[in-house]
Amino acid sequence: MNKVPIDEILNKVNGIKITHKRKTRIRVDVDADSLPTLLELIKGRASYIHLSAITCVDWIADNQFELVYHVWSYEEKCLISAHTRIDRGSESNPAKYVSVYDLFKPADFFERDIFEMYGVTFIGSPRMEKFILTEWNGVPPMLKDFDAEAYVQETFKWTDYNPDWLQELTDQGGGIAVKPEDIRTAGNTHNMSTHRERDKAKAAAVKANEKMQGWKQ
Amino acid sequence: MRPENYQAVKLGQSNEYEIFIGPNHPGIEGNYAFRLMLDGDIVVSGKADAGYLHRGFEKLMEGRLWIQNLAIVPRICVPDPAPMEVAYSMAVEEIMGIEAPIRAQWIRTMQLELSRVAAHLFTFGGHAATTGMYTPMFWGVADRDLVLDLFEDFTGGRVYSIYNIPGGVRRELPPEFLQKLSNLLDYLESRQNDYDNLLFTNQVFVDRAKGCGALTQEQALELSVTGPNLRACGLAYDVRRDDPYLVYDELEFDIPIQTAGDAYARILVRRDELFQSIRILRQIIERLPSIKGKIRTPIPNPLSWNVRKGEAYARVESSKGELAYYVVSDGGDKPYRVHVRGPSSMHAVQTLEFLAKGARLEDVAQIMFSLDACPPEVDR
Amino acid sequence: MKKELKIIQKERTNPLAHVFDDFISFCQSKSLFMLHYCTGCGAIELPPAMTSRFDMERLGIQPMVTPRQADILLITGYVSIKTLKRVILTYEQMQSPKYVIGICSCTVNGGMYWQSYATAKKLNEYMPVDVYIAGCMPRPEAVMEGLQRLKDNIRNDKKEHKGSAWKDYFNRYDYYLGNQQALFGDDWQTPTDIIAEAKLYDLETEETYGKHTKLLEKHQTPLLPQEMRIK
Amino acid sequence: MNALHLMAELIFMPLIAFIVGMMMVLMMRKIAARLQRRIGPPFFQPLYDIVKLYGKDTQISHGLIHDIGIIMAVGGYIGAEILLPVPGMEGIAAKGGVITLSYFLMIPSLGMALGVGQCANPNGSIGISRALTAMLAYDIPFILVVFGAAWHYQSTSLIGMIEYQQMHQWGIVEMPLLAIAGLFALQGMLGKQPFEIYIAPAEIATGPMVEMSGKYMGGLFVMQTFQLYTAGVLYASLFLGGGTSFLTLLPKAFLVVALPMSIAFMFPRYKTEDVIRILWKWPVMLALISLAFIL
Amino acid sequence: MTFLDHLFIVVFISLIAISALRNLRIVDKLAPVLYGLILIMLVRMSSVAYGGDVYLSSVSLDLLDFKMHWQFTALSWYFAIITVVAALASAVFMSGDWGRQYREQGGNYGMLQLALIVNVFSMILLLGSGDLLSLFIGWEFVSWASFLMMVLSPTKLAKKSAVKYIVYAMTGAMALMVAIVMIYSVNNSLEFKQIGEVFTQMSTSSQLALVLLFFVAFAIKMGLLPFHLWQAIAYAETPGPGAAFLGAISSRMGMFTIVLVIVQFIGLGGLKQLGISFVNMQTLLAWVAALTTIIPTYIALQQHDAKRLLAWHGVGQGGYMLLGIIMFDSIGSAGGLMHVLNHASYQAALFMTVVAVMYRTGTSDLNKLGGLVTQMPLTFLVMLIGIIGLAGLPPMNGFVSKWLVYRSLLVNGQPLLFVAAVLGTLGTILSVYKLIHNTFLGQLRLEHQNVREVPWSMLVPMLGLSIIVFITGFMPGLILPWIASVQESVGLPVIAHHLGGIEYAKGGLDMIWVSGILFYGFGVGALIFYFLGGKSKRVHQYDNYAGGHFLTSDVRYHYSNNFYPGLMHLIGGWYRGSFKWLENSIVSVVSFFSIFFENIYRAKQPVMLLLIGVVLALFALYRNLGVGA
Repeated sequence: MNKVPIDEILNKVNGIKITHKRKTRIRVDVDADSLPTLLELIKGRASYIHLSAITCVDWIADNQFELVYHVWSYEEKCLISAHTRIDRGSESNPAKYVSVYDLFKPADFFERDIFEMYGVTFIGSPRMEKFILTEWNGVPPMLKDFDAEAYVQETFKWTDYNPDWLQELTDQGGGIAVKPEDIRTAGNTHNMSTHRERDKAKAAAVKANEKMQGWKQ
Repeated sequence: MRPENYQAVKLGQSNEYEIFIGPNHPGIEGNYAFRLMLDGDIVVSGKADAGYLHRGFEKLMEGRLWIQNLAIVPRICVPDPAPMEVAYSMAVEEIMGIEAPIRAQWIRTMQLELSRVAAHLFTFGGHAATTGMYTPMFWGVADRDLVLDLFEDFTGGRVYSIYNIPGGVRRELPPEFLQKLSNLLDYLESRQNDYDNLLFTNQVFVDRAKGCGALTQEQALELSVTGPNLRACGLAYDVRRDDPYLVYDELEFDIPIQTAGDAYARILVRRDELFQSIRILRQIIERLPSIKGKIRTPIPNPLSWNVRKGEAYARVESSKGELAYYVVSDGGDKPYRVHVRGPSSMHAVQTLEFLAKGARLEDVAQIMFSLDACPPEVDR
Repeated sequence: MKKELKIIQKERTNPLAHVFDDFISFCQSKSLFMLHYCTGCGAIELPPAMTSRFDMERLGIQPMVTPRQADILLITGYVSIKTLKRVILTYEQMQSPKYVIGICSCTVNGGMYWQSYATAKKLNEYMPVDVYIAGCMPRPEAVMEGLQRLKDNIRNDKKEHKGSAWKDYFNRYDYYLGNQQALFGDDWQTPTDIIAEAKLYDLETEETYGKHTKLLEKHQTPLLPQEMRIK
Repeated sequence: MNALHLMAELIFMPLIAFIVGMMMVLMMRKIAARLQRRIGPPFFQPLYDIVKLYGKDTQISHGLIHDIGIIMAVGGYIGAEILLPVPGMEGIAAKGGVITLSYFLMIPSLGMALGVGQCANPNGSIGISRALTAMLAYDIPFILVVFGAAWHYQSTSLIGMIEYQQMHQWGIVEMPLLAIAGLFALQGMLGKQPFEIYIAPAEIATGPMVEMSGKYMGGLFVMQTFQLYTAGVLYASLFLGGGTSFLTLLPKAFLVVALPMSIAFMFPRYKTEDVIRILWKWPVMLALISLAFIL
Repeated sequence: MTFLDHLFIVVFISLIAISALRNLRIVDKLAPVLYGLILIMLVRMSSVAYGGDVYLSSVSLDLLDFKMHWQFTALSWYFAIITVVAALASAVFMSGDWGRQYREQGGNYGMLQLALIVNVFSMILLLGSGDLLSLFIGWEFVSWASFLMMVLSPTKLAKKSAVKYIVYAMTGAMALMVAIVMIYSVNNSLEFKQIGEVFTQMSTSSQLALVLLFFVAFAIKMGLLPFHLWQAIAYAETPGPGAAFLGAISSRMGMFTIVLVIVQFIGLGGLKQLGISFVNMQTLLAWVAALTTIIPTYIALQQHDAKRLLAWHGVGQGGYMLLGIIMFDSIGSAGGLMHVLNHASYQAALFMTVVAVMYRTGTSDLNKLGGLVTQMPLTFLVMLIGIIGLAGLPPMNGFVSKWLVYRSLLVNGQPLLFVAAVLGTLGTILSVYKLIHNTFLGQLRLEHQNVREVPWSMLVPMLGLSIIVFITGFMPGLILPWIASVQESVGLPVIAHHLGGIEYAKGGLDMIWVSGILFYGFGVGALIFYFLGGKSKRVHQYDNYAGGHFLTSDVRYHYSNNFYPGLMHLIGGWYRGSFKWLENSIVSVVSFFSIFFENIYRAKQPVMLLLIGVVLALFALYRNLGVGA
């Protein structure tokens, strides 16, 4: 059988952008509309039968989800990562995309995973139901606007480590003078996105500590 | 759980009943559940129920520094943690555009193969225990402990080594280490006969395992089965050879295959792979002393390290199958997105459900263990 | 724990009764069945502790399959909320005296998953914990050491009341139930009937009841055992 | 037989069985430990386990039949021990015989089956269904063995059989094939691998024991001690000449129990139908050949 | 007027009274009283069961040149007392609430009462027969009486199986008649004792034919292999206590005649001389008996309808009776004979428990029940005692008779028969456990949460029967004198017995000791359980191990269907293969015949008329044949 170069097949898809990253990696960017066509083409014509993964990336700044389909060919020994972007949707109108379950059976797992982690509904996927998070009632947790740390601080009281002997030490002026949670509430650390802010907070803590030391002297 | 769950519901006329395998059940690997509808002892349908080990790894990683994440990645698969850190490091290196020094790559390869040996030794016992034979479990786990001792010796950690960092490995091998490794390999090879007699050629075990949970190659490909499970169906596919990473293209090793695709074929593939790993390790012992050089490419201060924008898909062959990390960076000091593609997420859900249908209750646990599924890879 | 345990001590006039009790607690410390339930990654260090190299059976510890048979519940690592419900059910299904061992740092305060939305942080808010074995993960030696500590506690239970943490669950059921309700919602109910059990075995105190148990009584579907009846 | 002797038998026969049985349990666990390169439990471990289980503070019951099942299981074995003659205590045993005894041995199974059934757990019910199927499997060779022995010794009384063997030769010498068939049946009767289908933790979570807690489980542990003792002594009486004193009887009984135990930890379990197939093939064939010689 | 005449009169008056009053409510009270009266009449004759003289009836009929007369031997008395007790229990059972419900559901209650008394009447007539002709008449009556009871059920299957039954019964009657004619043709006499004389005069082939004809006739009634296919379904479809009565005793009339004719007059010598090389008639019959214990038992194992399961066991247990009696020694025949009574007692009790469960839940499908023990504890107790008896475990009476049979097989050196018998017992244990598990144990269905124990009118006969099961097991010496008299009267070696069991040179049986040891064991077990362990707490069935899951009410957590899958993987193919093939072939033959009969019997009303008519027609037939001979 004559081997058709993969680029030739890929170029049949409208608006495709092909990047050869290295010998075994090809990145392609396509429109959301033509992605199923692309997958069908590379599966049917170029032996890309192994769906390695489907990844969803939440580009909140662009208000878009990026879906990445990693497909491998056992014969060509090459991995095509097909990137596409879909609208991020909103709470009332969640994002939708078409399922590739009829092409790749494992899509069932990945699409269900994306459904519960990001809230993207895949039309035609056999089991659009919760799987891992069956007992989770909040928003899909992987969304960038779900702040896990804030949720944790709210839900769990986990930092109250106050044994009596330590309390005595603190009362006598030893131990940790400024408690981390004081700084946390003051600096609202869990919203800090960079380490620099965190450093600032740390510096504040050190300063406070020094103050305490000074007071003691 | 909720009061309404206990209110009267009229049951249907069906004679099928339910059996819950897991999460608290010796027939399940780890904290995972498999819900069976049975008629007599024939499974009418099975439904995987995951999420008991869900920690939101991918979310956690988005909230931590690039270097911090190395501490949590191995925890995604407990019995075989080394491929996790290697894959993550490789992905980050690819985004960064750096490459680990050649000596570090050899050491990583050694770490991976040792981890594979440990994982396979662990699996034999688990598989045998599902058929009621506990002695291989005792032997296998004890022999695995010797491998863990070596891990402790050169990484400092028994189970979770956290040995890799993007750009290389954390520290140089201790003196005399290769000699110890060589001794261990001798010991493991000397145990081959015992294991063969006890387990692999044990007639009762062979009877139980043959024909149990058989997959054809087409079915396996359709379900994206990878790793030893795919090789047991007759397809000689191995990421180590077909998508080479580290120094595997310089090493000589065979890819053992079986054609039956059943539980017995799978455990035989693992057995052969164990000895291939020993073969690889012997080559490493031979060549590593001659490879001199650094073990780390310098990277910026990890606490204020902004990885440049980009994405990478790194694949390695773990003991369970194809493990992949998809890492996206937006140029910040934390990953923008990390997606873990655990091999077991394919094996423990769809493949297991597929194989369980029509199987006997006696075989369900064996099918699960023969697939060597690792539930945390599903849950993450 | 903020409060001292209140141990209900009955007057025993028979001098032999103490000998008998001591013998039973001696046997209890010598024979421990642990539940085969791998809740988290720490479970990977249990097989080495059980098998040939460290051999837990020489301490009289052996694995058991169902909660009914077991004495020790080993919480081996982080508990996700989904697991925590099962762990609580499993704990309630176990028969007293029962012991909980929190293995790994994650059971102490969430460990390295402190910022995870899916894992519970402090185990002793939901059930009384006898021994914590910190570490990530603790080595088999540490596990054995912890079990040895538990055995000592059980052995000295009559003198120092160390090994009776399980009574706390009945004595202060309202507290534990309250924490469970806070996490799982107000209409949380297990099929086990802890209050009836506390009544039957004289383990109730005034802290067994409270606003949380009231809430439970209000919404629950009562699951009373079916009694034999002739007419 | 005077009243004192009767009382002594009623009390001491089960007691001896219990103590010897505990030692057999210990031996079983030690053998397992040795094969698995371990040290194994301390000497009093079986006792600790049983006392601990009976000393549990709380335990659940699924209803009266659950309780009665355990009582029947333990009680049936206590009755069986009294019918099993041992040196110096064979007054009551003379009232029964080997057929009565083999029927007595079914009572504990039935009791356990009832108790487990009341637990309303399908794991337990599957376990019982498998246990009864296994009983069907091992009882055929067992009954052939009993038949052969009874025919050979011209007696259905175990006392008569022992007397015959003491006067002539041991049964194992005169009927080696039957003795081997008996060993097969014994392995099935003790429910050890490869015939361990009804416990099968990985499949049905220990089957019948699934809902047993505290004294219920303790009852099953006591039952296990009786089971091992009965198997050992019965086989020793049928084929190894019994014993004129405990010093000669007990080593034989321990040897008989040790043999299947050493095999057990080297094999997985068969599926149910394979158990029947195996037990109806080899031991039955051996027993029939042997019967052809005897009759 | 002898006592026997009194008995006949009382029975006949009962028949008239019940048939006259059958549609009035008074029959509820009257029927048990009448059966009680019959029982008293029988008890008056009990001296015959303790070695007394045979009771002869003063009535006799002259027919042609032949005098037809009736008599009651120990054998007759033994079967009669079983019959009457079973009838009494059934009558009490159906007299109260069960009957009311049966009427409400549109059943013809009067006909059921009538059918019962007709059955009793015809059986007493048969049991009292004094010669071959009265035997034949009684035989016909019994066949048609059973048919009368079977057709009462309105289901199509019941009708079909009843027709199937009557075809079999007619075949059997023909065989019997031919056999009688053969005897008559030799000696022109129909006295019983002629059989033995005639038999010795016959050629071997005629002997063989005679034995086979008799055996076929009796085997059909008893449901022995290969004529076992009609019985179970026909009995199972019979309404309520009717099934209990039929299952308990009706088919044992075959056993009675086998003892009466084959055992008594042809004897061991007669059977042994027939046959080639090592297969003689005795071996053949023994193997028929052994296969009868095995095959129906394993068919029962597959049933998922409780009544059908029990009915198949009824067929299977017949094998033990034959197996015992065919050994012709004192213990074996005692076991076989004793099993008739034992089987009747527990089988009636078991059928009644199933009917009681149906009364409350409306189904006897084992897959639709479960967990009823808390709701119906006394019914459970009766079933428990019944299944222990049926399985033949100590201390119930089934153990005694089976022990005797085993002992006999052992003494006679029959290892394969022994294994076959054990195989049957084990199959019985498996299947009765399934019965009790699926009905009373396991998870209670929510729709059965308000089920209550059945009323006393139903409980009393069940409990009474289970007391019989226990007492005769505990003290078999109460029954053994009757057995010994029977053995004496039919010329078998007589068993040496005492109150606790039997004495036998190489190991006897003393049930008082055995039960005593067992109860001692239970007592010690209970002491250990209640005093060494602490209190236990009752829990709800949802508080159960489910792998850590929460059991909820929408989960079916009860294992019932295909209860022995492991065994079925191995032997399931045989059911589909040989059994089904055999059954299908026989059924097709039967249905071929039944095309004719169905047309005749479609009209249900004049059943009694038909019965009489057919008997008369047979007489005519007989006369023609007789003249021809």
